Amino acid sequence: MREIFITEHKLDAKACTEAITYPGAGGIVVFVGTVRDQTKGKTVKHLEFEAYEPMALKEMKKIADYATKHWSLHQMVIHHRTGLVQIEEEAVVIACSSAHRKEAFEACQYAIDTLKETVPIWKKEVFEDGEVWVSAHP
Amino acid sequence: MREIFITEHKLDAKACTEAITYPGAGGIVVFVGTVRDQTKGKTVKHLEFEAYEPMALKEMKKIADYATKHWSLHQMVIHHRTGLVQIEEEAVVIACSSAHRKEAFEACQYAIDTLKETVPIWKKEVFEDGEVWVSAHP
Amino acid sequence: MDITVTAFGIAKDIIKNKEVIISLPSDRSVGALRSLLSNKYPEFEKLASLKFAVNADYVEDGHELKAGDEVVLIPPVSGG
Amino acid sequence: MDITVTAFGIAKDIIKNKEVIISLPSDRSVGALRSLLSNKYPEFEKLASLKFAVNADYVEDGHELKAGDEVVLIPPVSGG
Repeated sequence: MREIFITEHKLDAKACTEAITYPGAGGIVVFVGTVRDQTKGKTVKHLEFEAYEPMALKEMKKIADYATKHWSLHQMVIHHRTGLVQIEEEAVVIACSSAHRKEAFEACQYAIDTLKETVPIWKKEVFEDGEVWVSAHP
Repeated sequence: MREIFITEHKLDAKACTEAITYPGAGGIVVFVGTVRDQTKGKTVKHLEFEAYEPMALKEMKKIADYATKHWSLHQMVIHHRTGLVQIEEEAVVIACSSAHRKEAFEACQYAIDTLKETVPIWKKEVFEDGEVWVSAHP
Repeated sequence: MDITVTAFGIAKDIIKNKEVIISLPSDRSVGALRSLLSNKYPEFEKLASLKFAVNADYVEDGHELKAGDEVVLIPPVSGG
Repeated sequence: MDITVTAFGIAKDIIKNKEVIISLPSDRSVGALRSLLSNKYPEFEKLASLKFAVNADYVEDGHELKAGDEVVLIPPVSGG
């Protein structure tokens, strides 16, 4: 089972974990990316995520395809949020289940590392006195 | 914040994740160990976990102390269940949060690997036709 | 050939629009489009990277554009 | 010196009890206790490992036992 989506609604890490629990699971690893309140000492009010959605879903699917095959995962979930996200809220949840925990750890780490490199989603940090597209400039 | 306990009640991975979410978190990694329905092709009815509780808590605390320090974690939770645990139910939940995800992944993997080596908790698989203490014999 | 280019993130701020139509001369490569855009919007030179997607896949500068292609500017991504 | 030894997991099944009292001779080391237990319960030899905890800490065979110590048999653990 694979479940990949992008939503403007709050993510639910618990639903993700339950979605990938199955009777043969030996290990479930979940990564939750939350919104930080500080960047280089500046206080972030909130974040805004924008996605080029058809391509973002395609790239997320590529990640899930590779991870599922390479680490023999049983199930994998990638949920990403867009729109306005408050501090401490979840921006991304990735969950992997497999018969052995080592594979689930490696797959989950690969998925978040690759998502941050290839999936066309952009994060804007909104401060009291302005806003910045994260990572845009060197 | 650290929260370490052993309980006979159902674990709640969501509560764990929420417990360690904080405004400065960049990454939360959660490991959930669930009960498998099969061992070497035999169908497991359910499991029973037994703990030498004062020492198990002490060893779990050692793991959390080391991981928190070594990977500069902000928060860490280790919950282990004892007693009768049904298939697909959670036997252990470990959650780590830190400013950077790499640390959270490494700490979480260290914690479950070490828990399985040092913490005095024993798992008995109950089959239709008998029962076996896991890993007891070479 | 006229190409409609769609922009996201900071690229949208740079072109001050969601879309811009660029007239390509005889060279219809992505590289040619990149040069035209950089001339028109010097701010693109300051980005850490600028990739192009055609029909929802990353393409290299040598890729030849065709009429009707969905061309999208991909500034440095920052999801997760 | 009499030592009360507590057992968990398969060790409890082997001694058919939660606790057993072992009389230690002049050698009061954990290693001496291990030998006495192995003689009395040969099943212990078949385990993948057998560790000892004294007052809730792992100890080596050279460790000297004292009256009142909480001694616990730790067969191979399998938590998680």
